Amino acid sequence: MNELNVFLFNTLLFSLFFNAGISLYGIFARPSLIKKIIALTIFSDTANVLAIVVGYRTWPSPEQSPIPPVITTTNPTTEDIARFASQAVDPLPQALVLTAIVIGLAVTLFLVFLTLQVYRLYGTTDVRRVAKLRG
Amino acid sequence: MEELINEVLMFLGTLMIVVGAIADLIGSIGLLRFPNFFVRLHAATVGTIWGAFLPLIGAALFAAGYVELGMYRWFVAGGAVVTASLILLLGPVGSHALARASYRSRAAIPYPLIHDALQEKMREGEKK
Amino acid sequence: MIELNTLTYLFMAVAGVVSLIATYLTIVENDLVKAVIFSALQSTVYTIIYYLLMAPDIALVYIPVSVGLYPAVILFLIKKTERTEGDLEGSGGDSLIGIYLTALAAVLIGLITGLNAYVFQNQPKLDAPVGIPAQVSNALISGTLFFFNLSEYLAVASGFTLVFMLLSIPEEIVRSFISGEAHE
Amino acid sequence: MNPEPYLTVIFWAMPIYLTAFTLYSVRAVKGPTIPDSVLAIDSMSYDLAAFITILSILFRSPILIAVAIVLALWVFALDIYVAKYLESREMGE
Repeated sequence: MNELNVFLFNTLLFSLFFNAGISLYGIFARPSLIKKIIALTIFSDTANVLAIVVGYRTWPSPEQSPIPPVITTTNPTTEDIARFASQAVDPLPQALVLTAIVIGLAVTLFLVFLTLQVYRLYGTTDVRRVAKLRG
Repeated sequence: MEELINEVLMFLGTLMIVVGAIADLIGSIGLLRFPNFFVRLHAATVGTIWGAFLPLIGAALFAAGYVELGMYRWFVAGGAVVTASLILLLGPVGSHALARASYRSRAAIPYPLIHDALQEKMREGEKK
Repeated sequence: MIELNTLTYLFMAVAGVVSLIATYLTIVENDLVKAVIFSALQSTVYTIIYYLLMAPDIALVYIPVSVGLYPAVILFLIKKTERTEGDLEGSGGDSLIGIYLTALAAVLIGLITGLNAYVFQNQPKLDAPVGIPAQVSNALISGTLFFFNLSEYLAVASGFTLVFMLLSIPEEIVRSFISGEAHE
Repeated sequence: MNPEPYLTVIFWAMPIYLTAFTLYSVRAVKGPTIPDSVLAIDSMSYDLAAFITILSILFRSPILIAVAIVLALWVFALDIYVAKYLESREMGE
């Protein structure tokens, strides 16, 4: 039963790496600027998911799933914290990815308005034609 | 008496969740097999209301009866009821707006068509 | 007997495969609005992966950003600029994918089966059994080199056909086209 | 009054949801026209919201409920954006 779990988790990792590869191809090879922005968002999302996957842990027991890194009791006793430490997922990558997503949104918005400006000046968002017009 | 109520709640919740799962499957099969977009809207409503609203109410009942951590089962039940009421409000509005937009912009064509009553109404509207 | 953890890993695997298909279609699609819809689908699947990896706060932030705002902003951009994407010039690009895939094939197989493998691994090594054999029933194929040659052949063939097509255009048509472009 | 039999019944209802989601995503990927894929994503996400709530009961961690509410709301917004884009392209342009 365990190697089935390993195989399924590997499929998730495999598809994440392949996503990153495909979106990199999309950023470089596709001519339209808008397609490049979409590929860039997918690439940054995949990187964030990979960061979260690093923080995941094995299940304490086949029935008891790992719990999210949030202590729900107000003043936790040491026993609470011990149980929490034995079950919870690693909170550190989650904190980092939180800011990464928001900053990714800001960068994408900036890119969108840059592309709009390119369209206004050159009348096209196709990178090859933009390169021809010496502007 | 307390035990009985929890037992009944859990039974009802499980029943609703299972019925919701089957309705969800039926909705998705319907979405695949129907000929064009406008007929698929029927399958989508089956999938959304029977497949999402009902299991959420079932989950609320089940959580109310399931004495997992005394205080938190009401938190779960409340969350499920809120989501259920939201889906009840948002589902139809969303698909209605989508259907209206795709008809007027002809993004989806009602292909196997016998008689289009809406076309006449729109033409009369334009004549006025 | 299936346990809760195998079920969760199964959900993760299916979500990964669906996101893979959605990403591939997003990149390959020419009509940008469909690409945006596929990226919305891909973001929903990523929300589920975040949820299954026990990161509710990330999912809470990720949904409005990726399912809410990205499609809205990019649809706004598409409305203001062009809707379809120019098609690729040379068809040589596909064979480049061939080279890319054969280079990484060993690693990807290794990732799935859990054996260790190297990038650009030509033939099976002692500690890395994943690899293409040197010969197939005494016909020499020398490992992955066979596939590299194949893709290289395709790339060069498409490049040369393009060049010969350009050369075969009669002179006056080209001259009028160039002078035509000068006035543009 | 042990919750065991009900939990196992719900546990075996989960794969049905999984097949439903794959069929939805098949329609979303295959959908010939844009409204088809948007409709498939729309109804898939509402069912995902229900699925998340049930899964958080199975996982016995109640903090995960909030994701379902936000998902249901924002997918509705996606629906409205696409409808607005389709409509205004025809009328406004």
